[in-house]
Amino acid sequence: MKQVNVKYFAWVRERIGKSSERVETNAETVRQLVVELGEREPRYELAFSDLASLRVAVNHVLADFDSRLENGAEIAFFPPMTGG
Amino acid sequence: MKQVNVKYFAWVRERIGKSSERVETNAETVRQLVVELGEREPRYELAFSDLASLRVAVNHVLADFDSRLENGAEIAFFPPMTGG
Amino acid sequence: MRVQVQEHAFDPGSELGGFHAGRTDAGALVSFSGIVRSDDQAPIALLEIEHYPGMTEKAIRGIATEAVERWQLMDCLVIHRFGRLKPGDHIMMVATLAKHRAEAFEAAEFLMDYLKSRAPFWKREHSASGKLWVASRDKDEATMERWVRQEAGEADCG
Amino acid sequence: MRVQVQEHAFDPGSELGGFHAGRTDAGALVSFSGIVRSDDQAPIALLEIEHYPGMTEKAIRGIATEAVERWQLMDCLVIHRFGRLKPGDHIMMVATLAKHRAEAFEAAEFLMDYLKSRAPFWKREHSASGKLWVASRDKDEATMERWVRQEAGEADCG
Repeated sequence: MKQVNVKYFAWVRERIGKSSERVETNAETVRQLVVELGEREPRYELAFSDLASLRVAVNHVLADFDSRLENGAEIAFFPPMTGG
Repeated sequence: MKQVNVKYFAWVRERIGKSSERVETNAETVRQLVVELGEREPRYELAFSDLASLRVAVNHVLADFDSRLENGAEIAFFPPMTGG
Repeated sequence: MRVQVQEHAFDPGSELGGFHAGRTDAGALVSFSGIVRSDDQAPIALLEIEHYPGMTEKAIRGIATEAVERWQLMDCLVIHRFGRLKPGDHIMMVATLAKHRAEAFEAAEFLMDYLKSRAPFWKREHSASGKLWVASRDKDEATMERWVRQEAGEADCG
Repeated sequence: MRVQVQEHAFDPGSELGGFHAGRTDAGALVSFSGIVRSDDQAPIALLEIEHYPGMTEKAIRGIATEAVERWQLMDCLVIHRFGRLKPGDHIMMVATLAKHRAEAFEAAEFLMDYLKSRAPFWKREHSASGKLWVASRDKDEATMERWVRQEAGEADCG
């Protein structure tokens, strides 16, 4: 069992209703974590319903949904960025 | 017989030894004026020896050596510009 | 190199004043600043900018370092605000100092493209009709791609 | 639109400060400034800039007007010094204000390319080895050509 720190930003944060949480999981990849969270509650399923419109960062670096999930990692989910 | 006001800049001015002069001429084009001046004195011939390295402005607008010469015009000869 | 992610306002002119400071080895200074725009057709009351505190400055610092190396910049400045801004406010600025103008311009455009589509900022417009997250434009992501392609091209040519 | 051809020094930061001044319809401000550069290998004591008083301002005003129309700029600033400058001094600057960043960047680069190869300025470097007129670079003339080609291309596409 791993523990990861999960963060949500912008409308992902609003849909899920919190900005961060600690998650216990057996997921091997970010994608598996998304599936696991989606099975928990409808608000997660809704927030993660279109992965193409989501971005993920692992330990503060933009990453792929197939990235491996390491114990203690910080995983952040958010919409495409709109800075500048 | 026309009268034109001729100006020289940068090394063209230095080779000819003056920055402007009034010239009486029968030249029909800028190119004919260049030939006429070159026949006057060696320093003009030297200054105008390579037309490819010269630029000309007629009445404050970059022009062609084949531009027509009008009475009262201001003709300026100078090297390629190096502003900015 | 200076990177600032801040809530308070800044003045691009003043920031630029200290940036170059009497060096004699640089020939070109380019600056860009983005301003909160409010269309007359759909006026906005304020622009809210959310960011990812742990990641933002680190990410920008990384890309600024890449720009300095790639275009041999003599200096580089990035400022980006978060929080609540009003129309006419400066959102962010970049400045690049290089030997020649081509490098300074390219590096500034590269930094801008990066900030638009890769730095963790999200904008939300507040207007009479409510709050609306600004959608990313596919064009911004595509624009970012050109820098990758260019680098790949350079590698091909040795 | 403001065009200044002047002998006295200027500070790009201060000039930029007054340039945008609280407008809410513009989203992008680009500035470029050129600095007198002195290489350690061949240091220069000063840079002398000659210009064509009757033509310079008129010519720059013409090209600035063209830039405003072509990129729908909300404002445009060009300052260019003449006379004697020392290493580290700002030679000139351009600033462009537009709705989006692509227009602001392109217009600024267009103005710079123009000033490099079409505005009547001539530089002479003073150094330990004497005075030397700076040679124009074929590259600068070629760079200017791209704007003509681009315009022709647009016309072809209707």
